[in-house]
Amino acid sequence: MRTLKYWQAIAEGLVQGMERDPDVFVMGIGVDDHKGVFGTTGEAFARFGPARVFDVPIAEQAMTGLAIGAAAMGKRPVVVHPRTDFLFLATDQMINLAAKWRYMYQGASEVPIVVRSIVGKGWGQGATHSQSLQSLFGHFPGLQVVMPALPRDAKGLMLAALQSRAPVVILEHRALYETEGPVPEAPEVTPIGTAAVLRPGRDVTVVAASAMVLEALAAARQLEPLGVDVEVVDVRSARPLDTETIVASVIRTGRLVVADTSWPTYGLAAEVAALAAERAMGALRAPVKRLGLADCPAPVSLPLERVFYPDSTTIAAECLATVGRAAAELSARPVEESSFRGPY
Amino acid sequence: MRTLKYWQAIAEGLVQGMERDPDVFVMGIGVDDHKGVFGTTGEAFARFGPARVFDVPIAEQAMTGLAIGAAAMGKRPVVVHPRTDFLFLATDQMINLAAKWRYMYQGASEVPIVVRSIVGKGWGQGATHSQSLQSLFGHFPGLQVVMPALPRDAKGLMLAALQSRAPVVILEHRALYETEGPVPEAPEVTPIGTAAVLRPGRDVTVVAASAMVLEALAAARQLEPLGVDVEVVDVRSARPLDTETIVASVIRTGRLVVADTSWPTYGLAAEVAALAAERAMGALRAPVKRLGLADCPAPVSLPLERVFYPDSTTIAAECLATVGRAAAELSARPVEESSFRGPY
Amino acid sequence: MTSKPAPRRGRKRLGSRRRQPAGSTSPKSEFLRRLYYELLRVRRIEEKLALLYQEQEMRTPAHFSIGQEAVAVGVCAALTAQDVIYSGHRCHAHYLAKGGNLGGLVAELYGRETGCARGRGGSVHLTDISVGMVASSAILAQTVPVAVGSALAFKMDASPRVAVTFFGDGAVDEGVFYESLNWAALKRLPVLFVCENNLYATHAPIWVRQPKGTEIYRRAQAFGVPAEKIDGNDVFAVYQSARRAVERCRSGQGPALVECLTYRWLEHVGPLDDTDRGYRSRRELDAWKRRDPVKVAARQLGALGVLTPPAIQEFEAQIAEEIAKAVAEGKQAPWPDPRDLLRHVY
Amino acid sequence: MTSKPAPRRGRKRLGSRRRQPAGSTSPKSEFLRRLYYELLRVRRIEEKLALLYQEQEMRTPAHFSIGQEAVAVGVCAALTAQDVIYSGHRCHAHYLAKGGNLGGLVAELYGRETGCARGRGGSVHLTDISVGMVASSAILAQTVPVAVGSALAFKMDASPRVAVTFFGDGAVDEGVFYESLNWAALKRLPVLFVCENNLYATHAPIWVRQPKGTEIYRRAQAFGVPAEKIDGNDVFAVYQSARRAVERCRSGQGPALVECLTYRWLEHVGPLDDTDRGYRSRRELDAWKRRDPVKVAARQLGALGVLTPPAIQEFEAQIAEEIAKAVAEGKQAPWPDPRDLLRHVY
Ligand SMILES: Cc1ncc(C[n+]2csc(CCOP(=O)(O)OP(=O)(O)O)c2C)c(N)n1
Ligand SMILES: Cc1ncc(C[n+]2csc(CCOP(=O)(O)OP(=O)(O)O)c2C)c(N)n1
Ligand SMILES: [Mg+2]
Ligand SMILES: [Mg+2]
Repeated sequence: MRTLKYWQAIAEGLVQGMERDPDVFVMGIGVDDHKGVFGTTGEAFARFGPARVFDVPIAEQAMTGLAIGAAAMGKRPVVVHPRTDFLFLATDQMINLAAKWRYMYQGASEVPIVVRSIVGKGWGQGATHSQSLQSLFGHFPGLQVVMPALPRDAKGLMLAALQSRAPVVILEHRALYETEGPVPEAPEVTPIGTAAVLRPGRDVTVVAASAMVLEALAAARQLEPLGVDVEVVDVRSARPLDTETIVASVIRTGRLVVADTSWPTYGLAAEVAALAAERAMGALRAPVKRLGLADCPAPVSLPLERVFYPDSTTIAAECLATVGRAAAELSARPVEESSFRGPY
Repeated sequence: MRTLKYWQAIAEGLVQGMERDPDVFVMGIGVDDHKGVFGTTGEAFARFGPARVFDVPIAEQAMTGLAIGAAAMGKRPVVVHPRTDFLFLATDQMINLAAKWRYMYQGASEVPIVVRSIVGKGWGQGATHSQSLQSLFGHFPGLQVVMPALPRDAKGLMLAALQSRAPVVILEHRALYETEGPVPEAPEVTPIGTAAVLRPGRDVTVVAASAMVLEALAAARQLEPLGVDVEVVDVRSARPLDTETIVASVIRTGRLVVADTSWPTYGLAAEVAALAAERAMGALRAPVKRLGLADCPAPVSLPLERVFYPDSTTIAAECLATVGRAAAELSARPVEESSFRGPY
Repeated sequence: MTSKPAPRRGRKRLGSRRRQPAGSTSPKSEFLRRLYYELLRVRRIEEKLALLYQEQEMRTPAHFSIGQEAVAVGVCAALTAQDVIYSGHRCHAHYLAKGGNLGGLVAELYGRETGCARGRGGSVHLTDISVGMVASSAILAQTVPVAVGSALAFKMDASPRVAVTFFGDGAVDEGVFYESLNWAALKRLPVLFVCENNLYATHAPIWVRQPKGTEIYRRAQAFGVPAEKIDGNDVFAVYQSARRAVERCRSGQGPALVECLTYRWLEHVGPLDDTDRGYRSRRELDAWKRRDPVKVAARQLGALGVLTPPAIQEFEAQIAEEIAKAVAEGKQAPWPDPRDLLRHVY
Repeated sequence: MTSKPAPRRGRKRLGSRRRQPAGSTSPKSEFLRRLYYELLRVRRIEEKLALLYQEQEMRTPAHFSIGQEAVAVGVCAALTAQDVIYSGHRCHAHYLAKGGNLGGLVAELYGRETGCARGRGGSVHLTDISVGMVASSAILAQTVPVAVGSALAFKMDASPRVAVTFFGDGAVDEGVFYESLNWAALKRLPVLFVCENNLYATHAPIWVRQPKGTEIYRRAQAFGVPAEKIDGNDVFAVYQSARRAVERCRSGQGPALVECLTYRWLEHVGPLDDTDRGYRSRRELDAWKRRDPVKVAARQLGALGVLTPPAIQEFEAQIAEEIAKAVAEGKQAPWPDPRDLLRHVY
């Protein structure tokens, strides 16, 4: 299969979704400019023009309301936010209206909007350009929340979102944009609400989301030579969460580490740990461990960013701990010098 | 000790806090009208007048920003929302600014605002007048979130909030407003971040929040004749959560039921269950159970409201299950006819 | 699958539910009588609902529009069944004036499965897609941008449909209102903003919330939205203004705003008088009652020779019958089945 | 305990960091020279930072103000050290013009412990409480209501202090801006809204976001906020307008807005030219460069006989020295200790 970068997969999914359904349109800051939201909307703009891909006033709340009102008339609006943090301005429309619409009006109409947003990380993104809101949106019945980690799911979940009856939040991760992977050319949907076991393993389950999936896979590789066999589960959807797949894996391995892109407290890591406590308790052979952001807002300075974000080594250390071994056995992974050039 | 109603305790805490600190002022919809936010601001208005208790334009986002800007200049604003659901409009200011302020500017200044809001329940409050946002606000470092259940803590936590250096969210519960309990006359603080074991018990721990605390106590009474001894822990603060008290209780009883006023998924119930999975796993003798709202927006119609909200009987049934007994042993608690008259 | 609202075409016109009693019979006078009929009908329904509300069997906070009906009726008379409307918490009159099913409203207030939102939405979440009443909601100003979005869809489809948003002077305090004005004007969208300025939000008079000397309609003008302020208690004035605005919208000239000055007779939420609570005076209410939109319309039409006392009596009888039936049915209607609690969540 | 900002009283006036070179010596001309000095200083600092930024050692998205400095300098010259300012993402110039510590800015960009936010905030979260630069933030329009809140505190304390909020034409799209105008006018608060209209938000020209024919300052007027639009590249015009507005504020007459027309020379974020990207033209930039605020000011003062080429040269030398020192120190400054990661969370 040919490979695509994550951003290319998003772009392709969007274009195929727009081909399929003439009611899809895209609006957001800079969707039609030369950068095209880091490359993800440029092709759609080139193909479908300003009637279906257009720039907007910077008014996140109204934009979301507009999307809802257009959706109620049969459109399928895709709203794009260059940073997930801006969504706080849209939470009333998303949670108090879109999420509840079908229920409050009991199916009289539906508002299948798609809200795309990008989670920032590193290079001094700082406290308000780096947040990932899966647990916030996941808490409310009526929304679907997806978090693609691999390029194929970036495309597949985009296509799924464009066909869902529910309002869907897509949380993309900026740190994944340049990662590559196989992506089918056909418009293959990744079903919303399904997790994926990306690597089977016997000893410990790592349930991970978004960018942490790649860290989990790296951790699994780090642990291979030490004889610890890690199963990596990519949640893919934060709501609905694929509880069957997660619980089955935990029951198989008897050990659970959860690695999320947000804070553990009241986070996705808490939800997954709670699932284990409810439904896999008898099988657990070690305490569950949650990993996520350090318990502070995101700092800017590099040495602080380095300790703020968990990585594969942190995950590997916790996996070792669940089998009663010491993190000291791990050789430190060299800090990778990224080719990234600012200002982001 | 004399007894007060919950709303009276709030009113008294507010007045004593305002006496103590001339920088405290109160703003919000209707804080100065004849209803005085269900009685909680009337006395403060009578005592301190319109200079310190005043009505506002209906603009939740700006109001929160104003509070922050006044706090940065040394004031202690108390912002009041008649329903917690309106806070979605203020999440950007609360989470992207107030919560992060001290950290982002590294202590150069602080913005100790107090955000009071009331959680609605029943009598057809419906989907957007009934939400409780503890897990949403609890997820973000930099905020404190309290949820008084008893009148004494309604006062004590109000006083604590007015002395905290952090921005504090107080989630009051409308269904508790007419409940009564002993309240000290002195301005005694309930320390933020401390849970309370309201009833010691041997067999099962019920960790409950806000209105569910009263249901948990009722469940404990229902189970007494059946020989099941329930320990009831009132979380009181959702952030910081008193993990020591919670974990110690779970380790003591070996069983855990969590009862929250919001949805279990990504909720406070998840966080508490996760704590048990991380720190009390070895002691657990039964799967953890989470209780909260049914997984849909709040309906209006009475027969639906009745099944939407868990109550003491639901809690009691789950407690029985943790000790391997059947809910059938419970005699149904009669539906209490409330003396409440609409429209709320 | 999205349900595209496909409003019933050719639904009966305003007031045509029954044959009209005689009087002048030109199409114009027929139309004027229908306006009056509709106005009277909304008034009588709300009065009845307010009465029944006191039995404490409608467990849903209800905001009555008594005194303000001319806005809903006048504006909706300027719309076709294909046009859509949105409203806020005070939405019964808008729902009814757009042709929303009465039985569906009554049953909704009683929390029944036959309610327009099947007892899930309550008084503040009315919908009747078949007549273009898309949604009302309980969060202030929330449906304002939503109406703009529907207008965006109409414009994208080159459809002649128009979207209307009804909101109060309190919603004007919210920032999203201005975001919406800006957007509508920028994209020249066929949306009509109808501000029902009843001088109060809850118990706060407008001067506690908006600077003295400023005008809501002038704010709209600053965004390039043509706007005027009119007597909201004169159903014919409302109709005329709305008609001009809707024509503008339909002909692709973009949005408009109509600020309708009016007054709420009952308490903010609930069925009672509240002039003894201190925030407004009996005097003020009485002055406004002298400008009762129903009586004003009757006087105007009487003077034109278009409406006679017997005609009014016949209207009253028809309306009373319709209401009695809807109430009887609503009270008897089945409750939602608790097993359906989770229906219509994704 | 809250830290009440207690701005250093009697801090040195603008440009007085060094003895000024001769020329006309009246207080007025002295003041005018100081304005020029400040303008030149902000320009040279930003130029140097933009150059250094290309070394990829400042890991923080930075929005340079080159071309727009006259707004910051002109407004801050009308303020006292007790007055406070707030800004958004494009905040270096505001921080500097208000007297913010240069070393603190440079070190912040380098992510060092000696930065004004100790490396936790970065380019978009500047603060120097000692001079009344309270906060800048990266969310559009976020600090607009915050400034209004500080003004509310001043009014409650009957203090003569004034709060200023700097924001762009893009922030004007956000609803909270109007909520803030409404509030400020309603309560007659001593707050000055300064809109730096540089005709673009990111890559979107203003006409893509705001209806043609509308004016930002007129929107403010519709809320009862006195407002005017001025040449934002003329530091003296800005100063005059700001001074009048600040006097209004200080004398209890309420808020004002100044819309300053100006232009950004560099890309939206980052240190480079971007006229080859298609969203704006080299021609347009060149036209604006002919109205370079620094050169305009030099010409004006030269014509008045207040500023001589040798004086400018001496200014340049002083500034270069100050910058060199700050940069050297910033690059050498200690990094935050990772063990302090959780400091200053509650
Ligand atoms: C966002 C939000 N804030 C506050 C409220 C509480 N609230 C309900 S109705 C109302 C007053 C509305 O006033 P107005 O818009 O003038 O409508 P009216 O009731 O006068 O018809 C308020 C403040 C709300 N529903 N939503
Ligand atoms: C709420 C929010 N939405 C979007 C953004 C992304 N963003 C950052 S700067 C900018 C443009 C700002 O334009 P303007 O206010 O005119 O300031 P300028 O950059 O021109 O100085 C945008 C859209 C943001 N930071 N915050
Ligand atoms: Mg009103
Ligand atoms: Mg700009």
